[in-house]
Amino acid sequence: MMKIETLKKAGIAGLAGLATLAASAGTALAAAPKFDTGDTAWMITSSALVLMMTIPGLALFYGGMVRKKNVLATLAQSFGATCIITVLWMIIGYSIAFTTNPNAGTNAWIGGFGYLFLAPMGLDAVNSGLAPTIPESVYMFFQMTFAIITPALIAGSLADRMKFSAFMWFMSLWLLFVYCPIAHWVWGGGWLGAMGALDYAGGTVVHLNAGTAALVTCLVLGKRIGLGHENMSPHNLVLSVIGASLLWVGWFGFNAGSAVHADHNAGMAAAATQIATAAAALAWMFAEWIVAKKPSVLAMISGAVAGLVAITPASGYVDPVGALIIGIAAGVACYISSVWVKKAIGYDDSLDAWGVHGVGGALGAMMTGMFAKNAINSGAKGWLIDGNGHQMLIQFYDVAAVFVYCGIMTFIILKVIDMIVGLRVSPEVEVEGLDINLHGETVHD
Amino acid sequence: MMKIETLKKAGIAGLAGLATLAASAGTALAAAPKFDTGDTAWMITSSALVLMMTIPGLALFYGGMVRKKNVLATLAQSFGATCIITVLWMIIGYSIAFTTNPNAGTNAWIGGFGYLFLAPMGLDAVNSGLAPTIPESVYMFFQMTFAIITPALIAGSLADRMKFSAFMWFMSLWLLFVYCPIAHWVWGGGWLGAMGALDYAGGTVVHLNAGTAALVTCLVLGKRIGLGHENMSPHNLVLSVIGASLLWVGWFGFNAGSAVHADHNAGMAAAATQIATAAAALAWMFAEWIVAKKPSVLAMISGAVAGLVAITPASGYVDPVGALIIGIAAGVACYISSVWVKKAIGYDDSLDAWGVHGVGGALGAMMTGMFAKNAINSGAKGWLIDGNGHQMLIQFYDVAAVFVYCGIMTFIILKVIDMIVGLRVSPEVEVEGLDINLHGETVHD
Amino acid sequence: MMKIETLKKAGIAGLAGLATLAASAGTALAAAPKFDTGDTAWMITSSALVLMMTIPGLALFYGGMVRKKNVLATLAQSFGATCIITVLWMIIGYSIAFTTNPNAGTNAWIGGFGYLFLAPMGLDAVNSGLAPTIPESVYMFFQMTFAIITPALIAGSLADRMKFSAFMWFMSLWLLFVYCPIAHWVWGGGWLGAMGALDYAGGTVVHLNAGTAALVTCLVLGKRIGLGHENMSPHNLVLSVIGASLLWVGWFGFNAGSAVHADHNAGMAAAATQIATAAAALAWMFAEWIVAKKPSVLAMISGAVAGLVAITPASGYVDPVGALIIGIAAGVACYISSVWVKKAIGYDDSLDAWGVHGVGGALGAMMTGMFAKNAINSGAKGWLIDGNGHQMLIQFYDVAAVFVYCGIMTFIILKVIDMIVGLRVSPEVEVEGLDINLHGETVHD
Amino acid sequence: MKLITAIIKPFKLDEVRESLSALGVQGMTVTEVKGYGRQKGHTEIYRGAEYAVSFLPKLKIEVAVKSEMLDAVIDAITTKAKTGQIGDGKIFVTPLEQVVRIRTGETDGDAL
Amino acid sequence: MKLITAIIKPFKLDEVRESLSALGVQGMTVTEVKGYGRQKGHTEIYRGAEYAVSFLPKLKIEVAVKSEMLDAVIDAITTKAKTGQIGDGKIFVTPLEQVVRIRTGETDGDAL
Amino acid sequence: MKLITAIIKPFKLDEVRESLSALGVQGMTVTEVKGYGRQKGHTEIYRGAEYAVSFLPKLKIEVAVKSEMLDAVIDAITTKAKTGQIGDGKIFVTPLEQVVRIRTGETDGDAL
Ligand SMILES: Nc1ncnc2c1ncn2[C@@H]1O[C@H](COP(=O)(O)OP(=O)(O)O)[C@@H](O)[C@H]1O
Ligand SMILES: Nc1ncnc2c1ncn2[C@@H]1O[C@H](COP(=O)(O)OP(=O)(O)O)[C@@H](O)[C@H]1O
Ligand SMILES: Nc1ncnc2c1ncn2[C@@H]1O[C@H](COP(=O)(O)OP(=O)(O)O)[C@@H](O)[C@H]1O
Repeated sequence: MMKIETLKKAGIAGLAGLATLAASAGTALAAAPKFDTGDTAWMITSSALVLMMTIPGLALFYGGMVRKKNVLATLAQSFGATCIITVLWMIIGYSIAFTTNPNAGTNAWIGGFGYLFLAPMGLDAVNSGLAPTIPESVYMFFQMTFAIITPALIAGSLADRMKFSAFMWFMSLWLLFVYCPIAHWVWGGGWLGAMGALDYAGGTVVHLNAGTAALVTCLVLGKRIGLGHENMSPHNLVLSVIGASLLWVGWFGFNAGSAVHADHNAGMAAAATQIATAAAALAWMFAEWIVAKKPSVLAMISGAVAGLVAITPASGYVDPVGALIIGIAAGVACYISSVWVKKAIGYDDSLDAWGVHGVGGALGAMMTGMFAKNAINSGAKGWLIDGNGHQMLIQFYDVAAVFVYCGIMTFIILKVIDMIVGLRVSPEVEVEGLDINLHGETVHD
Repeated sequence: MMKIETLKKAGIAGLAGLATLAASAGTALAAAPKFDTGDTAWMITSSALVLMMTIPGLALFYGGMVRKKNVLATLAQSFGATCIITVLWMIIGYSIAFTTNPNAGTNAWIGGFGYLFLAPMGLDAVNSGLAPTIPESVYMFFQMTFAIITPALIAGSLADRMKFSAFMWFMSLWLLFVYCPIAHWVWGGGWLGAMGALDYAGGTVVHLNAGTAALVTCLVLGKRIGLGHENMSPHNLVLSVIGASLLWVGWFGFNAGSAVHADHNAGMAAAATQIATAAAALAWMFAEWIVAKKPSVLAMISGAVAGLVAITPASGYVDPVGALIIGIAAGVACYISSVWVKKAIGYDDSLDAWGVHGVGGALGAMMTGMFAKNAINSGAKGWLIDGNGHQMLIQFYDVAAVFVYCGIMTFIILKVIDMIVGLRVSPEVEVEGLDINLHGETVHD
Repeated sequence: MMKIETLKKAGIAGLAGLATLAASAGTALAAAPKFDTGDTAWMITSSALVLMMTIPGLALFYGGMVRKKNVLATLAQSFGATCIITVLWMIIGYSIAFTTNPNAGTNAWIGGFGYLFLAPMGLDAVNSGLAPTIPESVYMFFQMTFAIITPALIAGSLADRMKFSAFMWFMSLWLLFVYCPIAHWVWGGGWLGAMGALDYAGGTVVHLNAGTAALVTCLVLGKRIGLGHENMSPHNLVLSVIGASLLWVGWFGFNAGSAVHADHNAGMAAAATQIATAAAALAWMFAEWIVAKKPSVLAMISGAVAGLVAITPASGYVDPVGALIIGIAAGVACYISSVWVKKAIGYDDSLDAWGVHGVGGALGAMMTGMFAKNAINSGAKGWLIDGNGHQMLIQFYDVAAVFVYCGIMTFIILKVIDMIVGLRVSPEVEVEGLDINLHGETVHD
Repeated sequence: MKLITAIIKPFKLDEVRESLSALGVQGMTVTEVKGYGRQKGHTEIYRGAEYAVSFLPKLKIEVAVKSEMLDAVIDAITTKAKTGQIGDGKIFVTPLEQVVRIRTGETDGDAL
Repeated sequence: MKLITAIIKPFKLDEVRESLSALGVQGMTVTEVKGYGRQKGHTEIYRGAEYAVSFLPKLKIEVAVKSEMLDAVIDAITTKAKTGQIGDGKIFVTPLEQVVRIRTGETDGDAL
Repeated sequence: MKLITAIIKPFKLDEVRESLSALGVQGMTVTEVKGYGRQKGHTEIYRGAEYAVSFLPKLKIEVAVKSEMLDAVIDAITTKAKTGQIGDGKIFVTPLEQVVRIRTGETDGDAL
């Protein structure tokens, strides 16, 4: 996000920056702020792209990987999360995550409560700190799409066995008690951002966060019945390939959109994203080709997603070569975590939400500290290129804070839901399939 | 659309408005108008998004709901409609819908004939009344995508039983004799717009219009063979979920694009669209969960579409809270019409084109009158917030005019086609499936 | 591309042009070039759209047409090509295709080597000759998406029988030795562009080029086992319709994006693209309806792609009527080549990559010469409207040069790969299916 | 006991099932099959070329019955599955030596 | 020789197959079928209306065995496929007059 | 009459069908099945782990014939379906007591 950047800029530079923006967007003195049409066009487009990542992108990526009897239930999770989170974000989420709390001390931890139901958000409203050149309606919507996909990603580890009612509760509580605070800490004016943590588009806020929650969830839920002897390979990778492709395409709204301007930062972020993703897909594919003797389609698309995840925090800070290295590292690391570590430890992270998003997000956050380049983003100074080793420590704090807070809160939330509605479906339902039992529908063929 | 707005503005304000636009788009005096690159970028993007709503969006939404033997024929309807309408729009549609008829009296009813084959549309042409800051080529294309999806929506009620040849005739005649006139009445400078009807993106012009035609069509065609005892539940909801998701994503081009600028109106329309859609999806889902004891995937996606439909006329006029209320109302109303009313009355609106688009469009048009807010759109004054009760009457005229004109014309068109080529396939063909019989193709598995 | 245009403009006009652009983008004197946010927004969007054409667009278009046992392998080809080409483009492709070679003579044939690993591409870098108003990072990415889809198109003729390892080698070598040079010749400052060849978005560079390679490849590979007596009709046209639709939608990034500005040229290109595509789809559909008595879905989508291909070189140069004529011609010509000529000559162009892209690309290039209109694009003078018959000769040289060079190089590359890794899978593997044998995966049902 | 195997046109299934239930037949097993016979298949179009699909979708119904019910069941199937058009299908009767109900281990008559 | 045809619940396949291999049965043929019987089917929801799906997914296992193995095999299937709930399925035994192994032309006992 | 049931490799269907038609066999019923036997199955890769798929796709052909045609048909199938590799499949012959053509009610010989 722009934030860090602006934060770090010396006052004058900062003003200058805003001035230029204002200038290029018309007179800044008009009663109503004059927005930049190019930035606005790009940010509405980005919001639509990020929404597309969840529905149908993520829905298909996950839906193709489960067994056929659970495909509709898996789609229902992404779609249902999209709906419930949209409404909660409008009611309170945006307010506590992206508005400033009147009490400066409190603001380090949580935003204000003045934006409930977006009541104050008029036609000309602008979030001057975070998105000075576009209407706040657009920025609120853009951030909403991030708030939607983050919890939805968790579904990868609980696939095939969670109640739909419990899932909807989980999405709601997790959004309010985990995502909103953390988003505020890093992007909304909270303590991690102030500390200088670099997270361009959500390596820790989105991916490590969702990945950690996924890990906790699969541990709490336990393994799927039949794991090990039953064939649980993806029932239809065609769906997963469509999903991965739409995630890739939509991710430009995610990373380049995080520039909050249609400018050179957005362009560089887009280039870095493309390069890292392709490199990671090849890395995972070749790793499997060498080990398992065949380059599976699942390896390619999993690698691509791993690359997208790892470049997310770095996208606006690194140059093409940095992106290439991060991509290769992500492909190999996530391959190892999803294939070897999981088997070794033996938790049932069904679709590797932790293996890809958790590991990839943490790796990306640390490598952002390594490869961030001041020449690419004046708001950042990295270790290897700019010699700012201290950034590594900040990045580590960021990773640790998200991992610990998310882990504990997720555990508590799940236990509460388990007591009230119960988390897991009955064995009969699990064996027979969620589609017909939870939703009364099946895919005919 | 901007139109109403500009119409209503007092001369000065109006000029001022245009001035600002011109300003932000460079000198207005240059021989060739200088277009705003941000607005142009957004409107080309919007056009592509709206095209995506029909192919593959609507094609899949409908295709997944029919029985497997008819899935290709259903896709062929959306795809064929897209092609034939594109050509007819270029030949005459745009001219009679969106250009001004030299005779002011006639212009209240139909546009001019000077734009046949778009002959006068040069590189620098601009439709100064409706889209002052973008090339007319873009505006013509944007409106074309609306002209494509509206007739295509009708296919929902005639699924599984209409001849392809008859369908192509139907699309063509309906476009020219129903859609083009009505689009001109409301948006192109005709009498409904002049009267002050508020229809931001097509609650009456698009959805009520298509829904009414759908109702008439299923009544004329009669029920599908086997309705009632044969299982006609969707053969593959995975396709329908992809379709609904792409409709949702594309709809930002539809509603926010109707601002014809990348500005605060577009932003507010996008926010309202997202909120109403999610609210409606939840409303329908919970309604069914309560009644049928299970939250079906079909309920979620049908509700989402109902919300998109109902917010369409209101999107640029209401605030987030208004959008939330409209969404909830739409979800419940369309659930009742599609599930209970249909069963009670007993017409075979196969995929609920009337139940969702007709009912949702009419409801949205009326609720636009209720919740329109002058602070959100200077071109509108609604009942509840601005105390302009008279608007409700105007909205009602709009709804009634579209319902009556469309109903009668659709009936006549269908009867003519029935005489010439025949509307319905033979019982053998219907029982055995349209794919193999009409198109000589099947989905292998 | 803009290139020709700028080339041809007299110096002053050129400067004026740039001046205006600069102006509309803020002060041109600033140390760092001030980019146009609207143009930048549109070009990032266009790049994402073109990427979407390949994954999932092309992947599904092809994947639905093969037999079910090969669907995953077909998707793997598009996805794998995307990854390997992205990395190669970053390492060397962009440098040799779109940067200027210090040696003017050499530059006619190949670009420079100064951009390896995009090292010199800083935050504010700009390719002033080809994309003056956007960051070079964006232009590099936009061109990358073209470099990805072109080789990927070839997969249509080698479907069902090529080794994956050989395929990845083929994509890599073909990109470097065929695509990059030809792209430089026409767009990058090479001899064909200098000669005045008109190829707005890639009729010869992309489609004739890929089509020619496809023809050579299927001749070298030989026919599929069982061709003629075994049913090789598409296993799932639903996938192909999704693919064709996304190709259509994405193609606006391809053609309108080739304006490299969000301006009237982009708008006119978008309009022309839409019109030609629909006309071609109808032409092919009616041709088949007349001959085979049924309008198949495959006919509609193949025709649409044929229209998209043929309008590609013409899109920025012709008016709507020209587009309509080109579309009709393309639909009929590609129908004849794919259905009759192929059968007559008897090569096994599995999915008609030559029949559609080769024939359509060449036809489009020649018809661009016929219908190019100076009033639409100041950089072009065509035969029929502007009376510049000489353009036809230039277009012919362009077609001939690409056909001959690509044909010979492709043949050599294939022979080399055949010697080293072997091109074709064993008969057992081909009969049993590529999915399980090459990738160890199948679609369960 | 006898095992009756009938090949019928798919859309006739419901009628047949109902008439068998009426006879007191408590169960049956249905399989999707492809049939080849006198009935001409369809022609698929592909790139303008026609391809004859000689196998048509049919349903195979297997019903195990006590010998005394044989004729009644054959009769019910024939009347319900008949359309009079070519392709209505066949009924095959094979001897059934033993039947076991897995759940209870009951055999023969009791297992049906 | 006998042809044993068993209708079982799908998720029981692996267990049954293993126990048959244990008995030395070298092969079997499995078909996805839909079963109708005492076990109640599911209800699909469609537009809020419930639709009863009376046919349930089952697997049909066909095993050709030498007569002397008959009881052992029936026994193995019954024990492995049993859940005790309605719908466990049936076993049918029909006489088998001849068997040929296509690859070798071997017949009867040697062909199994 | 006899009911001949052959399990063959899928891509052999056309050849077999043609040779049977040549013999004057007027119809047959084909089912997609999964076969388990000596032929080793494939291994699917999933997250780098290999999973053995022991069931292979086969086709089951059922042909009802007059007893006198039995040998000719068995012969035709064996020759056409043979590749010599493990997994070519089997032919099973069971007695057929009765045949009815649904369309006409014809029985036995006339029904074939
Ligand atoms: N000799 C046979 N053996 C097995 N199945 C057969 C045989 N003859 C026909 N059938 C099955 O019966 C179906 C209908 O037979 P067909 O000859 O098409 O019409 P009809 O039943 O009216 O004679 C075929 O599709 C096939 O499935
Ligand atoms: N008479 C029959 N003929 C053929 N198959 C039968 C018959 N009765 C039952 N089946 C098969 O056995 C399955 C289980 O039978 P069902 O009556 O549901 O439970 P149970 O096996 O416990 O009696 C059915 O789904 C059906 O496939
Ligand atoms: N005892 C059996 N009962 C039923 N089907 C069998 C039996 N043995 C083999 N089959 C079927 O025959 C197919 C081929 O058998 P297999 O042992 O693999 O090779 P081969 O036919 O060369 O001996 C198997 O896939 C299975 O479908």
